[in-house]
Amino acid sequence: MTLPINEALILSCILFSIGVLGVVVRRNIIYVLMCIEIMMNAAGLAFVAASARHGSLDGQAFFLFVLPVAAAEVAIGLAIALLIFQRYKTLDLWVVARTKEA
Amino acid sequence: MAQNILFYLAAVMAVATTSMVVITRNAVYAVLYLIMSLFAVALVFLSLNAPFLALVEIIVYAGAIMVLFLFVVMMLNLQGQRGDEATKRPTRRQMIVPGALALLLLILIVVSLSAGTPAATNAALSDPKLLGELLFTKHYLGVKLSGIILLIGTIGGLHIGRGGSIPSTMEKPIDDVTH
Amino acid sequence: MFYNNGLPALWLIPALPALGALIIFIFASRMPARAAGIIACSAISLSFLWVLNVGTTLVLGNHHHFVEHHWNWIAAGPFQGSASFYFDLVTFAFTFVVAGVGLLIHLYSYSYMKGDAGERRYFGYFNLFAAAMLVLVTAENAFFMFLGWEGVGACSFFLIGHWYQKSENTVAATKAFLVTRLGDIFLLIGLFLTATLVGVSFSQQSAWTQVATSSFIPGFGGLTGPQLILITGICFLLGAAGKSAQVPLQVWLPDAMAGPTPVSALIHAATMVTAGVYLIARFHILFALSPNLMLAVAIVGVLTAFYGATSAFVQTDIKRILAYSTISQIGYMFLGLGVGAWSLAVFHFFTHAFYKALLFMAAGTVIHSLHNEQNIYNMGGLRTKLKGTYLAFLAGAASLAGIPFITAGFYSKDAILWNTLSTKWGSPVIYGIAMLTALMTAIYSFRLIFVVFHGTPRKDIHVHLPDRLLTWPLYILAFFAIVAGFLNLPIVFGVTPIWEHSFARVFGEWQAEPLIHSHAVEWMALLGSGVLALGGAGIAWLLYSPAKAPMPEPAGDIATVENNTPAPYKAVWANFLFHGWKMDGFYNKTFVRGFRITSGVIAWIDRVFVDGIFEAIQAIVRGFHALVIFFQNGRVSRYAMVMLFGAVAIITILLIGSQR
Amino acid sequence: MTLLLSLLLIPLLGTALVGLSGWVDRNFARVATLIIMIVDLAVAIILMARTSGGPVQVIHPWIPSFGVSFNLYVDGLSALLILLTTFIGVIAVIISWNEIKEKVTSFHIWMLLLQTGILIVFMARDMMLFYFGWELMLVPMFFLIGVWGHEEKLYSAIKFFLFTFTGSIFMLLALLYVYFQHAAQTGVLTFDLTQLLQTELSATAQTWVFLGLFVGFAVKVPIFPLHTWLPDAHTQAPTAGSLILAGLLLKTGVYGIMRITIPMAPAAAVYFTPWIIGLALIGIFYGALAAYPQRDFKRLVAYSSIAHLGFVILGVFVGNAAGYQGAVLQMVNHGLATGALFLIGGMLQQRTHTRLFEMFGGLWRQMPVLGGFLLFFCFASLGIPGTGNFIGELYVMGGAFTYHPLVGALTVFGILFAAAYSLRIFLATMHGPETTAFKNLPDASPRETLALGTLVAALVAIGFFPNLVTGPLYYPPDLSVPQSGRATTPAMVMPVETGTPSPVLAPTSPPLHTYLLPMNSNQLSDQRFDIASLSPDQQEVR
Repeated sequence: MTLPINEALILSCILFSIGVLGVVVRRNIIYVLMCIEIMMNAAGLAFVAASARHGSLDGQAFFLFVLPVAAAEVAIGLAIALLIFQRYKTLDLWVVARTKEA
Repeated sequence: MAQNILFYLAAVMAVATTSMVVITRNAVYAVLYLIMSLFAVALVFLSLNAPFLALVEIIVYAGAIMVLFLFVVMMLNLQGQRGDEATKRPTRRQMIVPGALALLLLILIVVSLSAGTPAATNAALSDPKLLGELLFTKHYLGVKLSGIILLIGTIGGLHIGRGGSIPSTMEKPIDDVTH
Repeated sequence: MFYNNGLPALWLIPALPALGALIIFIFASRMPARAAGIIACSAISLSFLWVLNVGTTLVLGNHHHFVEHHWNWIAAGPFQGSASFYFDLVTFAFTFVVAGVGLLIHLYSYSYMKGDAGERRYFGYFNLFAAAMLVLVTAENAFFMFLGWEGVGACSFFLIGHWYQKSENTVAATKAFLVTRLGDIFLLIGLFLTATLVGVSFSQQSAWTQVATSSFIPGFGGLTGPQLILITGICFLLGAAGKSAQVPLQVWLPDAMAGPTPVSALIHAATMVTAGVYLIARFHILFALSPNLMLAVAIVGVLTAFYGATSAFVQTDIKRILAYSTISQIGYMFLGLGVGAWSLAVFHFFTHAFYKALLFMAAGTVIHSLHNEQNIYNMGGLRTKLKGTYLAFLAGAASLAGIPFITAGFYSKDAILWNTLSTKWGSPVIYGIAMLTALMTAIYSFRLIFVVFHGTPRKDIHVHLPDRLLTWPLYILAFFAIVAGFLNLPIVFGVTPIWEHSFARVFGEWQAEPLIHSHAVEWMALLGSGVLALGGAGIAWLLYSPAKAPMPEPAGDIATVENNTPAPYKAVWANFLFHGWKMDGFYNKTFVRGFRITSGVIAWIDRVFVDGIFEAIQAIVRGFHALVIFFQNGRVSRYAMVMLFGAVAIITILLIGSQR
Repeated sequence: MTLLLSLLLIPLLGTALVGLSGWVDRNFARVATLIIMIVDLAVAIILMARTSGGPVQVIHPWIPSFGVSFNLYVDGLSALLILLTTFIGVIAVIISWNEIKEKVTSFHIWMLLLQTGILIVFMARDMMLFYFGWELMLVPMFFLIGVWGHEEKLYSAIKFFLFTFTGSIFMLLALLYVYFQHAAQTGVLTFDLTQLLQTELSATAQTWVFLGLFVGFAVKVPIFPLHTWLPDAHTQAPTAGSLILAGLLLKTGVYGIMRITIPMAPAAAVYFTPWIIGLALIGIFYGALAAYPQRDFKRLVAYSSIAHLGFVILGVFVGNAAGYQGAVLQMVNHGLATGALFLIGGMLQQRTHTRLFEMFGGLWRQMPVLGGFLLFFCFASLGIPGTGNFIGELYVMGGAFTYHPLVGALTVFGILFAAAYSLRIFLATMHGPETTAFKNLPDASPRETLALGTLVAALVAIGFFPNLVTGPLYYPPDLSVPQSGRATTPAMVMPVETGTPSPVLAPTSPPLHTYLLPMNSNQLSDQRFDIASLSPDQQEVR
């Protein structure tokens, strides 16, 4: 039975592109973080697809490495988001960028 | 054959939910859509003969990370009030350039993949014992490193989240050097 | 220690005043002002005694010269210069004057400068000057002489600018130093050229005679032999003209009167200004090698003499009259050199030193007793009040004018005039101008006598009687001004001229051989110049006798003010002569202003253009900075976009790369 | 051999001592630095005596893989410049005794580091070590100007740093090119100058190497178009800073040209000589003319040092014994005379807090001793005989005349303009009606008189005994290159002018560049003239 490897890779690209789109377009920091999660997830998918293609488990092992990176990244990202919210009372990145430090 | 149907189903679901994440105005909806997208990806893992990873994804990704997201969203009560600039849906105009770039990226990757060699058939079943063995022999270093990354994540989160005020973002840049 | 193998050490002559100067400078603050004067006078007197000692050993022992080598000072490839001394008859004449007259002037200034604020500084530099001048005249080679040459220039700068509070003195001192320095530069170029031609050592004359006798003279650096000699000669002439205030470079001497009178007496009458004569006398072989060089020297000499006489004729400041007369008399010396009468030029220097120093010091006494009044038209009738000074002044002026048979001036000037007429290098035209100048010299010297001493005092200034130190040196010099002439009585008197005979050994076959031998013509010339002198005195009596001494009416228009000295005459020609043929103004307008403008422009160019290039580079870099900063505006999404763009670009490149 | 290392280690380790003593009490730092400097001076004097016997060399491997070795080589020229460095170092510390009030310890630490840097430059035989020393010099001087300078200190410090740094990049480029060329030809990776000099360089390669090195050093010298950093750096530097900047840093540029640029690319040097002589002449007149109208004391002196350095470069490139000795003499004299002028400028600024001439005037009555010193140094800087400058200029002029009479004549005219600005320095400050701005300024203190007195003594000593400086030099300088070394240099071997002058040397008007002829090293040693020739021996003119 042929696994839908190619299709999986294409799917991961699509998800990755949507993630990128989200990061670039959205102005709320939470959305940006989420989109980064999407990209991470797409990358993981690609890993698994690759391992399926080459028949070795390395790819899947790598997916397991992707997870902690994503987890750590979110942890810190959200912490920063909290602080930004605390300091600027808004999560809108454009507003934050414009208020130059006195 | 069954995998393919499952795969296509999951794929459509994944794409739909992720795009909804990007589009929705309400933060909570976005998180939920993201969770559904993770489920879809888990299904894809199943279709790729990696049941262990599918479960891991659901437990770790959906379970832990998304819960954290949900927690933060709830805390900051981003209910997507009307008129709040932060959650406003990006306008059409803003979408054009990034959209084009994302599309271009997609096409490029697809083009490069299609030139690839035909798929191998004998997909190895992702057996947790084999995987565990592999992890602690060949990728032992990787495991250690991800352990460290997690440690960094926790410390970082703690330190920053401690509420200590971030020093003003940037010290006044050295004034203009010339007279 | 002062005698090596029987001969007296030469280094002692300049060393004594140098030591005096050193002591004065080092212990200046810890010694009373008068002590400086005493140290200075004792140093110069010891030096004078030592000069006499060395001179007598030289003359009595019938040596040609002494050479004393000390250490190897300059060894710049072909240019050698060792610190060594040379003493022959010419040096004896010059050292005798420098040390002898110098001693008298030191004594004179001991009382003249009493109570002056910078007295220690004055005597220090006075001794240093004497040391430098003695080094100049006793150096064995030209580079060591150059040490004295520039030292003398520096000391004249210090001493002219002695009363430095007034800025005119500073301007005068700077002008003196820079103009003489310009002369020094030509001298240095000349030295480098001769160094490659015949070497610059005075004791090793072998190379000189070898070049002189050989038919072919080696060229150097693209110049043929005769061309090289001509250029070197011109350089030496300009160098000498700079230091001895001859026509092209004489503008500094009249302004140098800003210094104290003893300074003018020693430096600007007796010693420093005659350094040019010494230089040409030393390099006489070089000059004798090309006839048109000799002509050049003669022309410069006679022209300067004429220039000096005409300007002195109209001056109103007593010291400026003497300054212009010094220029004129040195012109005569150059004329003597130009016609090949080397020893007579030195003789004229010898006599001139006495009566010119006498005139300056007498003028100093007059000024001192009239409380620093220098305008002769404010004086008058001093004959009765300052009798002694009057008599000394009269002797000096008579000698300057050349009153026949009794004054030294007559013999030395007449000898030069006779040689101008009779030798192969001389020419009747030059002789004519020289005689005319002699007449004018007589006129202005006696004008000085009548206006200052005769008649009734124009202003009732209380005459403060000078003390003995201000008058005794005058009498000694007056004696010499009369007696010195007998050293060189003309042959027609039936007696051998001692000076010319003894100097024949030094200048040897390079003396000018006379063309006219008949004694009758010589007598005619002798009497002619005597008549001219007496005639001049008569004319002066007619013009300036006490009854008719006309007060120069102040000039109406201020137009003829030359570097802030208004011309006192109505007549335009008088003002023209008063300002020294307006050469000083001309130099100011062209060279001085030109220098200032160019330096201003260059400083501006440096600040704007040369620096501007690097400021421009800086501006470009800052431009890039502004460009880059545009992307750094803090909006995170903008960064993401740029990253995306980068990623896409890289992937496309990789793809295209892999396709090919 | 420990002599060389100790020369370097004393100031280097000294910084620790200074740091410590400074921590205890500010003034201890000053005293400690002074002691260190004096000890270093003593070592330099011993070294000077030692090198009269022949060059002293120490080699320790440093980075063997790249062929970089801690290779110190001191011959006559280096020993002389080292002596000058340590001598000026002592004076610099004495002078800044009460001028530097704040951050005293770090000031003295920077001074010691600067000394080490300069000493390394003068001793380094290994090009990488040379480059290390070259950059080490920059940092302390940057801080000396930047922190303790006057009004526009930051601008000048950065300008100084950038100028020299970009210059050193060209230098590094050229050095590396030769390094790799050498490695390609001989397969040996080394930065040792002696071996690098043996690389075969084609004509174009030599041209580029020469230009690279020359530009690198020309910025430092400074030569005409690249000089604009000098006036700013000098005016804004503290007295000790501008003393060392004028006294030593400019000399490292000339030393670099003498020791590295010309031996490395002799044919290119021959080709570019007319251009460089032109630049030098422009520098002389340009420096003098630009100096005259300046309104700032130290800025005027800074421009004047451009003119003096023009003489030095002229001496170096004129290509004969006289020019070379004149260049070295002028380097030493310029260090002493212009250094002293900067000292006096600093003293005046310390007393009156200004450097502008229009504020001064008639100060001689208030400060007779200082006035006397200023008078001496102004006359020294215009080259009055009896001071070393005259001898230096005379040698350079002699060399220029042998090169070509026209060039010689132009050089001689240069000193006329020198007289103009030198007199202006003295007259504007000391002569003229006394200014009402300052009343009874304190005259030179014993400390200042000591410093200036030693400089006067040194200048007069060189003025009357130039053999002190030209003694240890031998000519042509260290060209230990085998005869066949260069393909393109003229093969004629000319009788090299030795130190012993014959009474009258019929001018052989030697061809332009005996200087650049490769002489094998054994021929070098016999034509040296040692210091002993100083004693006045009557008979034969040595």
